[in-house]
Amino acid sequence: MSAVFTSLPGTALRADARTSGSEALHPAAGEPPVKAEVEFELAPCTATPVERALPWTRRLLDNAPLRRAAILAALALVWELLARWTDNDLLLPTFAATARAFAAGFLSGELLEKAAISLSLLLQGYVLGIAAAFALTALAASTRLGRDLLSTLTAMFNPLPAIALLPLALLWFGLGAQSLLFVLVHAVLWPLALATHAGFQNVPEVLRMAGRNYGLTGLRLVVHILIPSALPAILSGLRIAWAFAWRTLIAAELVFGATSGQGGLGWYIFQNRNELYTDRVFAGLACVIVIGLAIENLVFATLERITVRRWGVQR
Amino acid sequence: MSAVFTSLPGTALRADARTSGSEALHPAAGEPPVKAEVEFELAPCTATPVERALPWTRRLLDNAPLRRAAILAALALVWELLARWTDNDLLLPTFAATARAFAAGFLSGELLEKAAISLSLLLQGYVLGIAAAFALTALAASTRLGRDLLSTLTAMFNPLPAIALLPLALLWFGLGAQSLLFVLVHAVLWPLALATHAGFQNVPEVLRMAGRNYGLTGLRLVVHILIPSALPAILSGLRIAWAFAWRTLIAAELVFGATSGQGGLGWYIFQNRNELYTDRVFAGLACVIVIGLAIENLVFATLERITVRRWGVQR
Amino acid sequence: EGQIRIADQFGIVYLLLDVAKDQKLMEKHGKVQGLDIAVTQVTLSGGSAMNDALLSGSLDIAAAGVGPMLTLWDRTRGRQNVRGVASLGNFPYYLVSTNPAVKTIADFSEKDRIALPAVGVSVQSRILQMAAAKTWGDAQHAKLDKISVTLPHPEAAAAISKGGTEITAHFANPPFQEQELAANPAAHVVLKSYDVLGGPASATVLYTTEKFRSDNPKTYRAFTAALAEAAQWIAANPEAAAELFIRVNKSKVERKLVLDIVKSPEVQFKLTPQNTFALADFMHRVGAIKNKPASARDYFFDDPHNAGAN
Amino acid sequence: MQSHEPTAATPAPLLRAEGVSLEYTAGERVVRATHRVSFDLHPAERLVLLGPSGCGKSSLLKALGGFIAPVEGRITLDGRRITGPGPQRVMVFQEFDQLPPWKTVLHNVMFPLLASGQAPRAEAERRALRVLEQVGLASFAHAHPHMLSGGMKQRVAIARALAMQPRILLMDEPFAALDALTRRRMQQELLALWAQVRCSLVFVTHSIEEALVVGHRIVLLSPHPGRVRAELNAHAFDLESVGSPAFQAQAQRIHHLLFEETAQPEAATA
Amino acid sequence: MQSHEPTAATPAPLLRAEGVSLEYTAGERVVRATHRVSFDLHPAERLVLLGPSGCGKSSLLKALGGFIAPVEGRITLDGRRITGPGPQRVMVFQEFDQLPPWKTVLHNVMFPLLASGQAPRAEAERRALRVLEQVGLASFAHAHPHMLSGGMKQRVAIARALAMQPRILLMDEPFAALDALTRRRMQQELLALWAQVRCSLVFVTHSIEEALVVGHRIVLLSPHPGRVRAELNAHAFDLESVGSPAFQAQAQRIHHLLFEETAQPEAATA
Ligand SMILES: Nc1ncnc2c1ncn2[C@@H]1O[C@H](COP(=O)(O)OP(=O)(O)OP(=O)(O)O)[C@@H](O)[C@H]1O
Ligand SMILES: Nc1ncnc2c1ncn2[C@@H]1O[C@H](COP(=O)(O)OP(=O)(O)OP(=O)(O)O)[C@@H](O)[C@H]1O
Ligand SMILES: [Mg+2]
Ligand SMILES: [Mg+2]
Repeated sequence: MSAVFTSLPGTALRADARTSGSEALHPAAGEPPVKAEVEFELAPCTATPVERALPWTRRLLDNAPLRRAAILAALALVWELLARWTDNDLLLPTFAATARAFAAGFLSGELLEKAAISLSLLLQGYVLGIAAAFALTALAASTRLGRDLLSTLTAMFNPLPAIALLPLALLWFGLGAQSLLFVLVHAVLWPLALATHAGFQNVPEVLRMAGRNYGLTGLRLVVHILIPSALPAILSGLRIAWAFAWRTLIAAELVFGATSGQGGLGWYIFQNRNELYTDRVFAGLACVIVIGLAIENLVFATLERITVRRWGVQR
Repeated sequence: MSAVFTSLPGTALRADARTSGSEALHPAAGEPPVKAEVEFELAPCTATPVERALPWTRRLLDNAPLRRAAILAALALVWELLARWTDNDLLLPTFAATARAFAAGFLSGELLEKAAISLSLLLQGYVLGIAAAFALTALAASTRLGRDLLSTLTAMFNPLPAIALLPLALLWFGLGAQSLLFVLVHAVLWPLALATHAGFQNVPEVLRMAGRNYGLTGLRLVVHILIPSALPAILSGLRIAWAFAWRTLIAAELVFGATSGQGGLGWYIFQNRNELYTDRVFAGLACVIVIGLAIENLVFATLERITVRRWGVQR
Repeated sequence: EGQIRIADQFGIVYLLLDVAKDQKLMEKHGKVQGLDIAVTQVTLSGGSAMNDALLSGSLDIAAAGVGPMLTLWDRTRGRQNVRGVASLGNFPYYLVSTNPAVKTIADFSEKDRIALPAVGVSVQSRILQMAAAKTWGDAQHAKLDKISVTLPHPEAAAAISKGGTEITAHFANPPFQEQELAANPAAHVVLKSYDVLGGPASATVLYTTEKFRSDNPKTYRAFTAALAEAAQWIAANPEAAAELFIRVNKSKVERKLVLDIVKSPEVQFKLTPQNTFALADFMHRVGAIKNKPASARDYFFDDPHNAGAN
Repeated sequence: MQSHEPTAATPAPLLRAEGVSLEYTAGERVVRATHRVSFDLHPAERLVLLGPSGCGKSSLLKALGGFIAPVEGRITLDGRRITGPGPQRVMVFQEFDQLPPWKTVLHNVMFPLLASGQAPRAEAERRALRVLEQVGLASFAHAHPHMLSGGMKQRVAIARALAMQPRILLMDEPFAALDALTRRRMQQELLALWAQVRCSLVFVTHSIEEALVVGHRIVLLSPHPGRVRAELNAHAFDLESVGSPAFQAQAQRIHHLLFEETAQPEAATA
Repeated sequence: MQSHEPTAATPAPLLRAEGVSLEYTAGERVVRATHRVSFDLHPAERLVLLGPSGCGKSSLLKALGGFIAPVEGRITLDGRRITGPGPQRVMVFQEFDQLPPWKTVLHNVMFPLLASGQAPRAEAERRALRVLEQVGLASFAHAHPHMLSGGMKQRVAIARALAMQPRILLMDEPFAALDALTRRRMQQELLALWAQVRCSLVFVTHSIEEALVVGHRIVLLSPHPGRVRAELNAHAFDLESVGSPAFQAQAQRIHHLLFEETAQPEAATA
């Protein structure tokens, strides 16, 4: 604030230090025109938003579900053409054949049942994995030992394939759902912990300070400041973890097998693959895809809309 | 700036709108003490940083490699005890036995050779996957269709296990390294694209505007503004992708197998597992872990130190 | 005692177990011994998962190829002492090729690709090595490994049936080999496992730890008795057995294919292991197992039905 | 309506805002930032946007920069509608985080010169070092932005814009975070630069005095939503005339215009 | 050294900075922000830190807040060394991004009250709405921070701090982004609040006038690295005395103290 300049003699003195600048200040030839001064009496403003009529093409393009449907249709078409062109229905069935097998599996209830088994396992593993990831990252956020632990453990265990855990899982949990859960947690924990940790580290220092200022420490700081602020990173971690939980589940159901016909989608795929019903294999995979799309659009996109997008954190 | 208050009569008038505030301004009893005014003549400052002698315990704890080594030692100890306690060396060999097998494999050159084969494949797949991920996210960053494409494709393909791609890989790439690369790209592409996209969306709007202001658009904006700014998220994506590339490679070598004894670490593990040389299996896994730790500490941590940490983006 | 957890894998080779389980034969024979047996059946996807489960104590009876059983016997000797319980029957494995130039294994060229499950380790791979050893001598037993590729049966079967890939041969198992031969007119048999092993041979065997057998003698007896009854029943009722397989496994394979296999003269459902020693001897010769078995009775338990094991 | 000596033939304006309304849509809420704002910017003119907090000054500047599009009215540059940002209209933003944190101070200043292809590397570095000297940050040339104080960051942003020597310079409260002394030095530097390159300048400030010193002409905006309350001349004033009677009179006039406007709500809260 | 009428028995200070040096380590570089700064803050005293850009005002305030630890000297509160931040010392930061973007304006203001357990939800909401009214943002109570202008964000941060009614209020250039009018209103509100709760205040500003109006006592800092140049009294001045001869004299004195200090580098750049 240059308040004091007004009446300080020193100020005027200092100002001619830059005479070149001062000279140019006096309007002269070649200067911008000197216009009349105007004042407007302003009526109280009734600022109604302007109606904007968009052309229908634009409105069509603005419709996100429509655009996505178009993408899906295009993919289906490519698939169909590719399958027809390779003409090897044991390796790559057509889209139409897969759709038929999907419909049949759906109507007979078999696919639904298998999907339900897989989903229920998956959700359990996912939730457990999330809990473990948050425990680990919360620790890493508050102590240096936790940070070292996180970075060392993830670097060590994240690259390990599930089969590496098989002996341990069998020793501790035996055959069955618990071992599968163990493997699922392994799939969810590390990527989510990595993403969350990166998100935490990226929280603006001043937000962190504001939180600490109000007496938040440890877990409360994590819950009230770090998690909301790192939500975009966490969301991407959750998406990745979700996908990997699926991948792992499908693969692990083959290894751990099924107890008395209780197999899920992975088992369905495995069995049909062994019987060379490739269309059903693809129907099983399509089921995974459909669930993936549903979760993405119903859960993750919604979550994103009501949180980060609304907060203006993410565009 | 309240410069003009100084001489404006209106100002003084407005000020007594809050008489309660004004009254309290005059020092009175119970007021803070009125102290003497002081001025200091300041000698030119030769601000040498203060020497801070830290106690040796503190210095020891400040040594990151040491702390990590301690964690690793603790883990090894837990392993050894666990293995001795279960006493089932076909399922869980002791740390010592594994170390012996590792040393033997290392000295005979077998492990090194296998690791080299795996690493070379892995790196190729990783680089290809990164390129694909950046292409996809760059597209997503600049066009809405790209954004839809990214979110739809990742939601669809990310959950698919590698075996789902086996038939396609066989048809398109045949047996051998190319199919493995295809699967590796699948493992790297989606998580990296997701993480990078989340990072891009999180770039402060004003940085984006600054970039556009200087005429950066499309790819140049991505390279000069979005990528550096989203680097923490990208780094976490790279870490996750790296780990998943390993997992996938190991698993895929089992499924796709090896042509004419050219198998890598996955094959080494698979074969020894089939032959119940469990100590060698764990030596193979240990090799994965060692490579993981080396990459984490040599590549990723260094990358982090010379970029985001130095920039003060991440603590 | 009173509880048994059995693993099987996927396929018609495990028909004996399916029958025993479906007709509650184990429970029935348990009653005879005065025992209520609780049977748990788990389906796993491969030999090594099977071994891990058995060793971890999550499983009582495992079922896999002769090869994995021999390996496990070798490694656990003097410790858990895993040995064979019984055979699940004799099944032939065919090496099928679509390359008309290949009549015997000696005709394979550099351009051919033989698909196998687990090159160098699986039963099919061992048999191929034995055949190679017979053709070119023991030192050359791994000669064909160079053109072998590891590929799961379904994909290999798809490749042979429809062509379009580099794979020109597949050492399969039932029912894939039958499907391939039916689907592709160019597909023909190059080698049969029986020719290499010296006659009809046990393909898949059941095995367990010594501890289980000695701790649960009654359950063990009930189990083998149930298997024996199941074998008789299948021999007597092949049609019903085929139906049962389709029902129990919720299989969608054509009934005719199943029936053809069950009825095939090359397939026998019996408990007594047959022609396993040749393989064991070969594996010892090439160093895959360290202990040299004197006869098949070394790696099968001393049970009445194993008396004639060879 | 008051009016002073109108000039006869004014040359074509460089930049024209005609009835510009700006709106933000956030979920269901539509916030109108400015309402039908019109003004002209002539070549080499220094225009100041002055108004209370939240009246839409930053929004208007962003619209001139081409970052947001008006929902009503139009903004033209040389008669052509503005469709996006460009290096000829360089902007200094109000936010502290406008400096890419991964570049040192020096590279931050060089960056736009290189990115817009305006200067080769050596020349860019020379120019960057010179402007950094001008804003008093030469010794921090190799520091990263997170090592700077708020005011220092803003000075780097100013240096970056000055180094570009654009046709139109858009500055959003560039000196708000600076102390009296630094601020005056920056004003001097700005005016000196203007005297050299004679670019057009749109300058947002909330200081009446600064508006009079920096501007040729002042566009006075009403409180939220921003509308043009008055257009006043300030070409007669410079740093030397601060405190002169004419200066004081004009300052007072602006003050009254702002006061009048807000007397109602003020009374309500007081 | 000048000194005015010294007082005899001063009560024990609430907050004491004794020879505080602050440093930042960035890689190999060590930047010294302040050098052996000492001052006292008494209960109900309003202390102003005044100094040029980059002299370490923000750093000093953060040290008082307990966010950074001095490398030399010590800071004590009630005689006890400060080990970390606490809700009794509430800080208004200089940065615009100090508001959690996931909370509405209202919840932003309520948050510290709830987090520190100072008020139940209903009471917190009541208090929050009242201070929002005071800073003129009642109508934006349900907006998210990204929908606010820079000045509005700072006002929310101020409201948040005022609602807390802490023992010590630490404010870092809180009014820098505000226009003349809003700024004066905020000054009034601050002084009114002070009169009610009589908390201690440490106020960073770069405006000499504001320092005189707001402060009882002014700690004048030298340019980088910050050292105490002088401690001056301002308890005699308030909003009404702006422009009085005594006020002008003190302002001029401060101006000279700052000038003198920087005459050398200034001449070099000009
Ligand atoms: N991203 C946004 N989303 C919604 N509303 C916004 C956004 N940015 C600004 N606004 C609204 O637009 C109006 C004008 O904001 P703007 O930032 O242009 O004000 P300003 O004049 O620059 O104020 P200040 O002097 O405080 O910086 C404000 O009422 C604000 O609430
Ligand atoms: N995070 C940091 N890392 C390194 N140096 C820093 C950091 N923050 C501030 N500094 C340095 O410390 C000194 C004082 O900074 P500080 O922010 O305290 O200044 P200030 O008085 O608040 O300035 P302003 O009025 O511009 O906000 C500056 O020289 C700055 O370069
Ligand atoms: Mg603004
Ligand atoms: Mg500061």
